[in-house]
Amino acid sequence: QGKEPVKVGLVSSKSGVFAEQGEEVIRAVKFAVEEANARGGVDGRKVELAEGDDEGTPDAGRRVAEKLARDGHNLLIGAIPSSISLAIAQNLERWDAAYFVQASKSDKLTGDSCKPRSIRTNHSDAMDIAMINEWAKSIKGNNFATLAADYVWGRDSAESFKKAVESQGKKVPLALYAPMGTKDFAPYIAQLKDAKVDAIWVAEIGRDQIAFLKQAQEFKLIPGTSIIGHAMISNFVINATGKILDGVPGNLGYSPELDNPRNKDFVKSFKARFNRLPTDVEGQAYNGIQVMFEGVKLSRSVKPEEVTKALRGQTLDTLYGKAQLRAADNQLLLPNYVGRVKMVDGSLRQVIEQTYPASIVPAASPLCKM
Amino acid sequence: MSHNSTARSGPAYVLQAQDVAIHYGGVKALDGASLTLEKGQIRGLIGPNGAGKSTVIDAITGRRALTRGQVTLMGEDVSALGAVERRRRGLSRSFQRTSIFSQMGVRQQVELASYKMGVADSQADADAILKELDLDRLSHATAEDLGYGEQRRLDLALALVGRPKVLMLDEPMAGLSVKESMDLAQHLKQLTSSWEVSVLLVEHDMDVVFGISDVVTVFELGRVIASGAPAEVRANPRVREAYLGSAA
Amino acid sequence: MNLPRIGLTTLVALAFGLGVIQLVSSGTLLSLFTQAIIYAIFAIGIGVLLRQNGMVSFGHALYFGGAGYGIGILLQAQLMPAELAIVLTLVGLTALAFVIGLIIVRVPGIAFGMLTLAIGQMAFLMASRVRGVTGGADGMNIDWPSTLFGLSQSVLLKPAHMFLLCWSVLVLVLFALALLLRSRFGSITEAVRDNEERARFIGITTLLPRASVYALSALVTGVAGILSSLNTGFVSPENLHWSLSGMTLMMVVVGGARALWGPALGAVVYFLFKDILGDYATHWMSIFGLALISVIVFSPHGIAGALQRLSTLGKRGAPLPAAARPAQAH
Amino acid sequence: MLAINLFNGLVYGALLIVMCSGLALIYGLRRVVNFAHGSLYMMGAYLGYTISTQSNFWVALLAAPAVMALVGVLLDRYCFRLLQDREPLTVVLVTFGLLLIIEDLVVSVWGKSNLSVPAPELLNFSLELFGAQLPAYRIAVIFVGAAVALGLSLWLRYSKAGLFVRAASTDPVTTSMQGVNTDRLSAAVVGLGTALAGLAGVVAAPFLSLSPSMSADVIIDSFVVVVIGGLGSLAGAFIAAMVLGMVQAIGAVYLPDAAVLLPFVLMIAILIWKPSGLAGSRT
Amino acid sequence: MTALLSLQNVQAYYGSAHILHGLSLEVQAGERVGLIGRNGVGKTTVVNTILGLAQLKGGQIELGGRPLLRPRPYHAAQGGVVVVPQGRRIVANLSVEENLQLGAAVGRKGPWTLPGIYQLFPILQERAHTPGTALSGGQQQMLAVGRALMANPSLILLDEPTEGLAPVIVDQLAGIFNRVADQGTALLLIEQNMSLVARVAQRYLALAKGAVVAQGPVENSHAGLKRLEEHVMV
Ligand SMILES: Nc1ncnc2c1ncn2[C@@H]1O[C@H](COP(=O)(O)OP(=O)(O)OP(=O)(O)O)[C@@H](O)[C@H]1O
Ligand SMILES: Nc1ncnc2c1ncn2[C@@H]1O[C@H](COP(=O)(O)OP(=O)(O)OP(=O)(O)O)[C@@H](O)[C@H]1O
Ligand SMILES: CC(C)C[C@H](N)C(=O)O
Ligand SMILES: [Mg+2]
Ligand SMILES: [Mg+2]
Repeated sequence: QGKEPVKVGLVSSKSGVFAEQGEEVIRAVKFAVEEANARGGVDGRKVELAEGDDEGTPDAGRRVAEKLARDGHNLLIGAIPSSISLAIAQNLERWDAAYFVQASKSDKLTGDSCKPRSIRTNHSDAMDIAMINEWAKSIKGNNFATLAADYVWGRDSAESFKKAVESQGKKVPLALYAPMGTKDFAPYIAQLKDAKVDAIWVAEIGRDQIAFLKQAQEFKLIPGTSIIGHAMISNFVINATGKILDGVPGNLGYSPELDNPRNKDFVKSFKARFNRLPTDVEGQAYNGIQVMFEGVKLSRSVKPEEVTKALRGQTLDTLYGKAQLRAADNQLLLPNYVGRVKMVDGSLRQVIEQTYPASIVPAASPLCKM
Repeated sequence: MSHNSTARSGPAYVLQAQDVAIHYGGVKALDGASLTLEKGQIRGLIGPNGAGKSTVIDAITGRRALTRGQVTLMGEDVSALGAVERRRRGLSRSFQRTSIFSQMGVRQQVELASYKMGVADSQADADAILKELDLDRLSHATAEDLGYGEQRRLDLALALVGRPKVLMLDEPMAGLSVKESMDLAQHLKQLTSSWEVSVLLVEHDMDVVFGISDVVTVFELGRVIASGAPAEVRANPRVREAYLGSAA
Repeated sequence: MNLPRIGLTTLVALAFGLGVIQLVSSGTLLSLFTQAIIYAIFAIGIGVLLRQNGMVSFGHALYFGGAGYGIGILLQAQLMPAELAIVLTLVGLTALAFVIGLIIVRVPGIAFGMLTLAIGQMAFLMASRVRGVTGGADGMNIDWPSTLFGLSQSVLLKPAHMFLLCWSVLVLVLFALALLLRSRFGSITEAVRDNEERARFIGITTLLPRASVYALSALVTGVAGILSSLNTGFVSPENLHWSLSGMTLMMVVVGGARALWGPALGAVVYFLFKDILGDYATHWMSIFGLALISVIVFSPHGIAGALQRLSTLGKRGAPLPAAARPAQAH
Repeated sequence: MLAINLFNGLVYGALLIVMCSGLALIYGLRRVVNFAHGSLYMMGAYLGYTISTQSNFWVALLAAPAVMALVGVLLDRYCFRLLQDREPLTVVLVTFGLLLIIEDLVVSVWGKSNLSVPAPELLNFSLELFGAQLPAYRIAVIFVGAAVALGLSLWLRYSKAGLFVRAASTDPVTTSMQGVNTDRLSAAVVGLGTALAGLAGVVAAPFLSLSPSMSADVIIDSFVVVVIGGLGSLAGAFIAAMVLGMVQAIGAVYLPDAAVLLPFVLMIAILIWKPSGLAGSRT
Repeated sequence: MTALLSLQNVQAYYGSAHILHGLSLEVQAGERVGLIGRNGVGKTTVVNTILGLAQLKGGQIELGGRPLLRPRPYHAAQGGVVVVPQGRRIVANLSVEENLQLGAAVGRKGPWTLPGIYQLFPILQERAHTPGTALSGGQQQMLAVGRALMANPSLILLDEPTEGLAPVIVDQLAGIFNRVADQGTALLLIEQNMSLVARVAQRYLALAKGAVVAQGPVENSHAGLKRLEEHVMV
């Protein structure tokens, strides 16, 4: 013993738009920390956890992250939206901290705003879109609308989708952005109905997507018009919306079905503890903190700078199998999955329909200069 | 003394209000009244409650916009000027309900008024005025801590700052004891001779009004119903009826 | 207070700041202090408006966040050195406030509060919706240059230095305000606040002083906004939101606006108690709400008012100095 | 599409009517701009949630406002009445303190996560009207708004208590001199106003989800409504609520960026032109 | 017999301003009392103290023998003592008829009903549905008196009811006051118009500096009037 502990700062949403996902992230990270401590710690070090509520806003997220980091819990993880991740990543040097992105997808994080001390362990928009480019060939219809949350990720997602389908000669005549925290989607639904498109690309967030789906059903927008979800067919949404999502396709950030020993272990111990399968959000968060632990082991240090440095360029054993952390932009190169919500064993859940290997991941953005 | 513009024949009026009227919607608070003040003159203004006495002061000093009419100060039409500008030109007033700066020091506010009136040595001027009104011992007190009579005198002090040419006093004796009223009356009389200030005195205390006024005007329902030397007005049956009631 | 005493107090206060960074080494504590001090300056801005104009603003975050966005946009454009950008932001903000002030200070009482609320919310909504330069709801990072006023960023951003900087600004703001409000301008605005009608009848035009106080209060709040954007390197629509104005206003009320330093005290008390209680009480909001109501009910002039009352009691042994209550004249 | 948007405007307007009539009533009698009104709305919604999960929505629709009425009466008795001689601004600040307390209370009891109340089974269908599919529940909301507006207007115009309320809103002292127990009247009116906030909360629950931010979402709009309508004027509030509902629903479609600003622009213009609001008589 | 209204050694304040200094007065059933005094001596404050609008900090107020410890404005009317306030205070957004109905708020039974009031003041019936404040000053005063009568009070406090009214109207009101009193309602008439006091009151109380300094019977004669005027003109 006697080694400096690993001090993790968990910044996530206990309130605000992302509270449901935040709860899952917190559960998964706590689970991982307890598990690690039970196994004698990481690199022989005890893991200490401190948490703060980011309230779903960049301002509060930045504030609690700073407090945690200054208190010494400077290995940060947990924020959900890209906006908070961006606000945190910006200040890592100032606070002497490192940050592990495990849910935010915006390309900015590994593009023009990339930082040596910020590492992404989940899929980026670029990775999702590369997959969707492939997959879009199989989507029926020629006319699409997009509805996205009006912030960095929603904009990124909708614009990328538009580019992807337009390059195949299809059209996106209507692009709507709803402010985060929108409760009443009725005006947007009216426009979507009016546009008479074949399918709607929905890049909504947290609570908002639940509200949207319910109201879309009330106004009979769905099931008449089909929906393609970006980061939508998530367990918490499926649970909250009942049958509405049955049959809806979308990308999948993680699935307990992934077939590799590391994941099997995780699913097993998670099931033993919670008596259910881990959700996609939980899987991503667990994966994120494992990467952090890996960095501690590799660097034999808890200094943020050293931990992140040691990880760059390494090939790691992850829930998705062996994966490389690309040194150019600190992006973990993962395979990607398209799935669909289906009835399995009497309950609705996501089922992987197609897996795309990590080889389709596009090259690192030239905008990233570290 | 009026160096420019509308020089008029007849006596050199310091102040002339012609056919001034103020209507509030349908209420004719002031309904076409004319008044003049000569240099050093005290004009008493009496009338029943609501006759428009305070309103005529408001009209002349620019506190309320005129519905019609004209106000001339030392030969110059000031009807279009704001209250601040009129005050700077020497048209000053006190208020029926004591109006002072309750959170400020006594001397501080008098000195400020003096400065604003462009008095060269505002410090000395403030001290002089405070002494004059016997408030000098209270220079450093906060106005809200003063007694009622002292507050009334402070109100008067603020009106006297800058040696105005015309002073309009709205019931300055209200709430003062008989002796205090008499002292104040003497004081006013003295001011008119030493400063040659002209005074419009609105007052319910008949003894005071008839005691010190050079001329007296009577209002009723926003109009002048009588005007003239005190004795004359006092004898006017219409006045007795309006002011004292039908039994008079 | 007379001039030498104000000067002396200022010097002592500045030295106190130096003392603090010698004694306190915890970065956490220092950054907590720094945050408290930034909000103290913000609160002083609101306090000045209340003290000199008797007006309550529910929208002062406009100038707090506005300063952040102003400096952020100027730095992004890279048209001028950061030092000039700071000055320009503050001047621009003050001018804007003056113009707004000319329009809104005519409106009395609660309606004024509602107006400030509406104007502030408009700014909030615009900043959230217009993505172009401001980054919309995501907020914007502020690219401070590597050196500022000849100091390198790494030196400036050390918690101790940041604290010292903010503390000194706070002291200087108070000093400047104390001087300004002792001057003729102070008397005039006080008179207008006390009795606007009477003020006109001693020759004071009342609109300009009121608008000036509004602009002054915006300037002070803007200074806090600049410091905040230096401290955090980030500004987002939340910095413009009415709830921030509201919370800061509450700090003002708790501290007491009669004394210039009252609001600052309120802010410091707010942050310290929040931090002390933070780990033990999840009910900070209720606690603060209750504290607020108690202060309003039992000590209308806030903590500062209560302290002042105590100290006069202590010094003179009587609630009212004898000199101020002489027997009725004659 | 216009039909749906007009419809949405009506729905939001109706909700605002219920909300703002309470705000206006309280302002009328107590001269208090109640910052806590949004929190009371939120509390009503959460109470409605609990009651409807325990029994059903219809019980919640009656019981939650009833509980809120009691809260209002207590609020008047132990807060507004004690502070009635203080400056109006002071009382406004106190209501801000109340806001903090109530929100914390709600979060402590119900947590921060998003709750939703399903629309009652009876209204869980859509109607085809004017060529659009309109959810029946939302249609019912419009009826609730209309019923509140009509009910309050008739009550104020034709009942004895209504006469006293109108009199006391204009001149509480004179009204009281005539023997009207204005203390009790105020308590009743604040109770009624609070109950209306609670009713708005319950009604909103099935179509706007419950979250701790729901109070902030609605209070500013409510202020805009009562200010535009003239503080304390019910008729003004009814009209302004409908105008705002329409502006928001239609603006969100045709002028998505400027629309959110329109109500504020309107409010600012009106306040500068007439500080007491459109129908306000007092300054 | 207990007095309808009795004030004993009352000390009253507005904030810290001490206005009534040990004032005592009593009004018995059916009495007509004049309360006179110069501007600002505290006549209205007597009314305000009974209504709880000025702070009662010493002494005692009784309504029909029942002590009024913490007076609120509605206590007096509920106890049968109704005020016709200085400045009339017609409620602006109510019609004439509604103003009258407001007067009946306490619901005391008695001779006065809406038709009765309309009979007394026909002009009010003519204008029943116009806003109360659209009436002329004299008509408003009639409305204020009518409103007070609607409560069927045992005592009416009239605070300068003829302030600002033309003499003809004053004469008319004097007649009405006498008729009302003849029907058994006691009056406390606060006035500066001594001729009215002389015509209506049976006895007077003169106020100065917040206390009763003189009292006596009223004679409706020239000499009696002179005596009354002395109390206010000095
Ligand atoms: N702001 C106003 N709005 C409507 N009417 C008003 C206003 N101010 C005054 N009045 C009315 O104008 C008339 C004249 O009032 P004014 O104050 O000038 O009378 P006054 O002669 O000074 O009486 P007093 O002796 O009571 O002071 C009164 O009928 C009054 O009610
Ligand atoms: N709300 C108040 N606050 C402080 N002082 C007041 C208040 N109202 C009246 N006063 C003061 O109390 C004293 C008595 O006033 P009150 O109104 O009782 O006189 P009054 O005899 O009715 O006079 P009037 O004949 O003018 O009606 C006056 O000096 C007055 O200035
Ligand atoms: C959970 C997600 C909807 C969050 C989103 N991936 C983001 O980057 O902001
Ligand atoms: Mg007057
Ligand atoms: Mg009176």
